[in-house]
Amino acid sequence: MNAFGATLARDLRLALRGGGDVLTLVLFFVIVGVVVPFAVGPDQALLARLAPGMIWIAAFLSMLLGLDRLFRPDHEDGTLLLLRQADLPLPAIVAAKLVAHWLLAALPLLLASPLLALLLSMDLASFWRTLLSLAVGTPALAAFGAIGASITVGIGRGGLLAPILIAPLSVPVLIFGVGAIPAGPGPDQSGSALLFLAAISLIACATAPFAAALAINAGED
Amino acid sequence: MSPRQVFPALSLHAQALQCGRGGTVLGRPVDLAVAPGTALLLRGPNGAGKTTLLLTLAGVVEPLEGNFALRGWDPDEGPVLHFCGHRNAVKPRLSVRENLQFWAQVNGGGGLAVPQALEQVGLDMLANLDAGYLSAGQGRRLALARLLVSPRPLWLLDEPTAALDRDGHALVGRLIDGQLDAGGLVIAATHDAIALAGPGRATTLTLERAP
Amino acid sequence: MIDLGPHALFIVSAYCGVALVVAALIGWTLLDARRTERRLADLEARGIRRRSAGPAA
Amino acid sequence: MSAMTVVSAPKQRWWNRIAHPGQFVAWTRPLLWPLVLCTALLFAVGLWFAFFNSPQDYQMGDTVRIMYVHVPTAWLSQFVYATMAVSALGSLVWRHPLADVAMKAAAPLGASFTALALFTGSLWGRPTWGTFWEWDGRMTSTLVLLFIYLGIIALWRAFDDQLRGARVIAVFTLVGAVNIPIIKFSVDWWSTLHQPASVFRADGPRMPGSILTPLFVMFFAFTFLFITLQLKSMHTEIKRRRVMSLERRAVQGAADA
Repeated sequence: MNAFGATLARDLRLALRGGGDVLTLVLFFVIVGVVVPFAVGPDQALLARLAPGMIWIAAFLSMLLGLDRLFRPDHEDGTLLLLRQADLPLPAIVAAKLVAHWLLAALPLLLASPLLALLLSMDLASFWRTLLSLAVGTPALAAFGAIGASITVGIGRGGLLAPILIAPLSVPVLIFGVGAIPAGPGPDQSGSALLFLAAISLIACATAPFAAALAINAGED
Repeated sequence: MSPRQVFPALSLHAQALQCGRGGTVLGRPVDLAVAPGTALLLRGPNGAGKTTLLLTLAGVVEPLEGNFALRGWDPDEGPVLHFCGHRNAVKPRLSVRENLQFWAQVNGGGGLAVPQALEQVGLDMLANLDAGYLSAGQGRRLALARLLVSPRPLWLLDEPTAALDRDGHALVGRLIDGQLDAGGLVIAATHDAIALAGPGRATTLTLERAP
Repeated sequence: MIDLGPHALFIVSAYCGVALVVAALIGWTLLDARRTERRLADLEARGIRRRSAGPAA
Repeated sequence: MSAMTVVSAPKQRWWNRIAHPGQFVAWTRPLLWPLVLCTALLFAVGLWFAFFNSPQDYQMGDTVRIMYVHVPTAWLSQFVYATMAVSALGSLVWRHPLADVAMKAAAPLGASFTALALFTGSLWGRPTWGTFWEWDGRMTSTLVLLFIYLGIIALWRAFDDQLRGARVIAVFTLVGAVNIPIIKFSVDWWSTLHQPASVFRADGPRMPGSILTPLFVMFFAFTFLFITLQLKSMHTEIKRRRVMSLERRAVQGAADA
């Protein structure tokens, strides 16, 4: 298995064997969703209208939470420094870590979203649409997350800073993400929103590894 | 001993290389000429810039002034060096074998197979143990094993004998000898003496702190 | 003052806000400059000669 | 064996040597006072025009006078980010020591002008739109821009080693610069989607000459203000870096003694 596969397999093995890392993210996702009715009130119609936005906010927050695990452990035990001397250029290694991050942070949320849809009394049609927009949008969140994590890896207590940095960059993803779910009055532009979302995801996933590698190299050791 | 892996004749030359980090100048400008198949031992007090010099040669840190050149290595043959710093880059939750296999795959094997490399550094009995249980010295041996699984001409070692016992020192000597036999270069920053086979194989450079 | 019409309050408070922030910016820049120059003078007075080499002259 | 890889310190190209931080301070210090006078003059003329020599707008009456401050600050919030992006390129590609200093000095100024643009915008919105905050395209993207500025300032404060931090922050500045148009587009799309399009557009396309002149004068006044403050804080930043290296040297000296 070449270096790309090795990095991907190692990250997956570390997280799954690491006990509970994935589970905590899913729990956080569900809790953010469950808290909404307490704050907004149990009125079914209102919840149904808010549901797509709330699921997206829950996914957005829990992906921010999983950011610190991306580069910091490797930086602290010296692996990141050695990965620069690997057979594969650093952007490719970062791409492998990005894929692992999506599999560990975003995929579990997609699998857990039916539970939230049930709790927020979403109808089946808009649930499938939400799932689709999440699947298309979360790679962009993972890509921006990788950039944010690589920038703050060099800072001692930078863990809190990455979410602040990438929240503004993720505004378009949220807008088109929720926009891709047809809801309520007004012109139905969910089709075009989904296309914009896909475009942003593709651009982000294509450029993030290079930007992240550049930030890691610029950070020196 | 290590397989006869003949590297192209490689030599390292530096002219008035001034290293530093975060804008602070460390040590004095350094002139180096490391002939193929020889080792360079860096001595000097703490803070004399030994680690920074190694990081500069590894291309991680940028030299402030002067330059260094690696003659005899074609850049598109891939990475040329191994850096072995204070941190062993060992994942506690992976087993010893998995750790080494990862490095073999990432650095592109070609050297010793994983079991033989573990045997060389005396960790073959602990192959299935989680690396978290290793002692500092054993972790150091695992880091050294990484150098064996994917042969590279230039070794940059930062205190390789740290946390190692007496036969650990002998092991380091043997590994460096093996590398020099294969025509590679070794630059090691170390406080304790490293016993090499021949006297002529190692030159010593003592760095002092900046004035 | 000329008559600023019914919404005079908004106009005046806009300009006051701008004046306040600009004054704060200028004040902070000057304060920061003076403080750094004083620290620099102290350090150089204490005779810590900086080696002539080094990029950040 | 001709194959050889040479790694050398970034060779001091001619404009690196010329714009050496030390020389930069010496060369630009004489510029400071003329700039200050020029800014003061521009502001005086601008304010006089704004209040005493321009008509009311036929629709909005006197509230149009807020535009003389709102438009320049809004434009500056973009212009300062553009200068930061250019400095980021200079710092990453040519490793220019002054680029890091310029980038760091510009961030707080950009944030302040963006905050001013939002403040004056909401004050202008109250009489014209009836609410202090209107989620319209331009205002919202300015708000997001403010958060990017604050993120960059937080980054500068988080890095204890400024020299190493500069290039990492340059990467983020460039990533931000690439994303700003996307954000602007998505926010415009979003605001038109959710809001009936009949919102009253505050500044009509054609503005009579008498309104344009104060706008231009204030425009240059604010730009000169930015340039003056930018120069002054760059000088301070260069001195601060010298203080830090002297302090480190003092620590090393103490360790020797």
